[in-house]
Amino acid sequence: MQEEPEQFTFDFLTETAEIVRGSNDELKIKLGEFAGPLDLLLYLIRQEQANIFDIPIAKITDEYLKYVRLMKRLDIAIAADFIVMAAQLIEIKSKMLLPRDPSVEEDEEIEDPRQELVDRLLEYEKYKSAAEMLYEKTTVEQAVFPRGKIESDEHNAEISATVFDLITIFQKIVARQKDEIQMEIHREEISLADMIKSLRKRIFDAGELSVLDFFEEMHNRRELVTAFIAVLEIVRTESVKLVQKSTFGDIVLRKVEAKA
Amino acid sequence: MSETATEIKETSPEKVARSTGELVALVEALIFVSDEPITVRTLVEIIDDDRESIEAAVEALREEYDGRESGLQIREIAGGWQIATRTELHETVRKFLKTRPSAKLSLASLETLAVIAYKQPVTVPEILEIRGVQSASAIKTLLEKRLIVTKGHKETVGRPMQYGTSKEFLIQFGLKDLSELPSIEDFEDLVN
Amino acid sequence: MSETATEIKETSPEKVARSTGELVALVEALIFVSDEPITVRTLVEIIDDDRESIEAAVEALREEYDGRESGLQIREIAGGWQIATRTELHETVRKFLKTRPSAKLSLASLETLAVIAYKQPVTVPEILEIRGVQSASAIKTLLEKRLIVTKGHKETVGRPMQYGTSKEFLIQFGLKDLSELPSIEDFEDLVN
Repeated sequence: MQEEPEQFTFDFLTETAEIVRGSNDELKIKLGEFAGPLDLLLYLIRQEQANIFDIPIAKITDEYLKYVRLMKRLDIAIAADFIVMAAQLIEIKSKMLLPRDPSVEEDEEIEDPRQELVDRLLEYEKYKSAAEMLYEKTTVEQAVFPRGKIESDEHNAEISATVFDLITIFQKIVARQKDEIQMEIHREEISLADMIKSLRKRIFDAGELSVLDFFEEMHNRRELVTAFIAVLEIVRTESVKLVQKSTFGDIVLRKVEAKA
Repeated sequence: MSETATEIKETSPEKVARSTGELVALVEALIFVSDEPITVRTLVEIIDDDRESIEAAVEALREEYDGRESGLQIREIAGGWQIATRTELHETVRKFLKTRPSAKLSLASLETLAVIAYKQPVTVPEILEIRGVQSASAIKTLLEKRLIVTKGHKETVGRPMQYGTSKEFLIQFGLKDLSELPSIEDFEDLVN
Repeated sequence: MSETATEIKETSPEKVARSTGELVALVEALIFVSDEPITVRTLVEIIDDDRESIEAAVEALREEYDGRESGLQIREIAGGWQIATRTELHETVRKFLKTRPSAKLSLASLETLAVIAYKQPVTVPEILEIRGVQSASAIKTLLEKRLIVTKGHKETVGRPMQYGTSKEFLIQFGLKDLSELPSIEDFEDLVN
């Protein structure tokens, strides 16, 4: 990289890109669509209608850098991986420009500086196609529906949420509370027994209660911990179950209807 | 199947000979009540008949569903059998359930999932190698959606966690098993 | 409404005439996906056809189910229609439902199991310390399900019993050995 020729260093901010078509937003969406630097490269190669085994590296590198610069201008967070690829392209480009070593025999195999990149692109493209295949499969699958709930599902439905889910939600709230600068209000410490009592009343009055809402009512971490334990305890001891409507969705405490 | 059934094979004395019709009815009822795809093995265990007869009953049931102008289908998925609505009816069904097609996975997540599906068990650095871009947030999404699971540590420097696809993956992508995925080499031909 | 249906009432122009077969299929799919018995009124609304045709389709469907030697039945209950298994098959269905995995653990059990898995060998007071609540019934459940085993007494005051995970635990969670359990650090990179 050190012998990198002067003309291949770019100022990302000053160079203008000519590829701007339509509104910025449109382009933003388009640029955001690239799943990574290899994806972008494949797109550029196809746009140039270039042969992947004989990539016009100077042209493609220029185009690539234009895109990256544009992404920067449009405030699109550029993954470090895009920059790494830019550096690699520049390196390949400079290697291609180096005069041939005269000591090397004419017929001797000289490794093409592009070879490694070509291999990676070909490998990547397979998985890109596989991703498209998966997309089609899941689209078809979304047109098929399983049966609705039947009575016997209920007997089995203990809890659909895992500890991981609950802990995730709990952690989220603790983190949020930590950020909030709160007036230190001295209030009577609420005991676990009282917390369970009020929680029970609310669930049984309303039929169900959002765990998230309940946690958010707490004024400090100590109360939050008490509230958390109260939830666990009430699920364990009372005819209350935890229901989660979707993975990582809100968890609801629900009164279990007595079966006749 | 009926050949073996008529044989001596009287190991369990309570076992009563069942007609094919009865077996088909039992198989249908069990596939229906099961809240996830039910395996032939479980069917054999519960109905307590020989595997061949059960398999024939499943097949007969499937043909029956295909034969009548039905709103439902019997299908093999994630290693088991399931009853589900027919694809053609999705518009009306969706209208009733008021669901929209669930949030599509991002391109990054789909690519990551493709790499995991084909390379499993695979580590984060290996995925990076193929995709050329960090995949942490995609992996997190896939874990949250339970499409992938951890598959233990790889015995290499740093003992990175390995990932593989889950049963949920098979269900959501309508696959019987992983072997139903086209080979990755098939995509190579497609590309060039 | 059936009287008015034959009137002009061509308000929705896209409404296509559906064959009886199509209607039956739609009715079947909707009854199937509904969580609760579905009323004819709802069927009419969703399928957007006249009540008479829908009623005829429901009747045709019921007859079809009765006619074939099926494991399922269409029945009217609480003012709506539902699909259910046939009464005669209840013995087998019940047998299946009973064996069905209560692999789904309660939250208390899962938490306790997680603590035991990561802290083993661990005593009841230590679990209490971590979880903040009594875990006696959870431990009982886990022992019954053979997910945990006793690991001898801890040489401390009161010599409390220690617990650890079992071989069954490894099997059920698809782990070769305990070293395959993911650690908190494994997910650290993903979260940030």
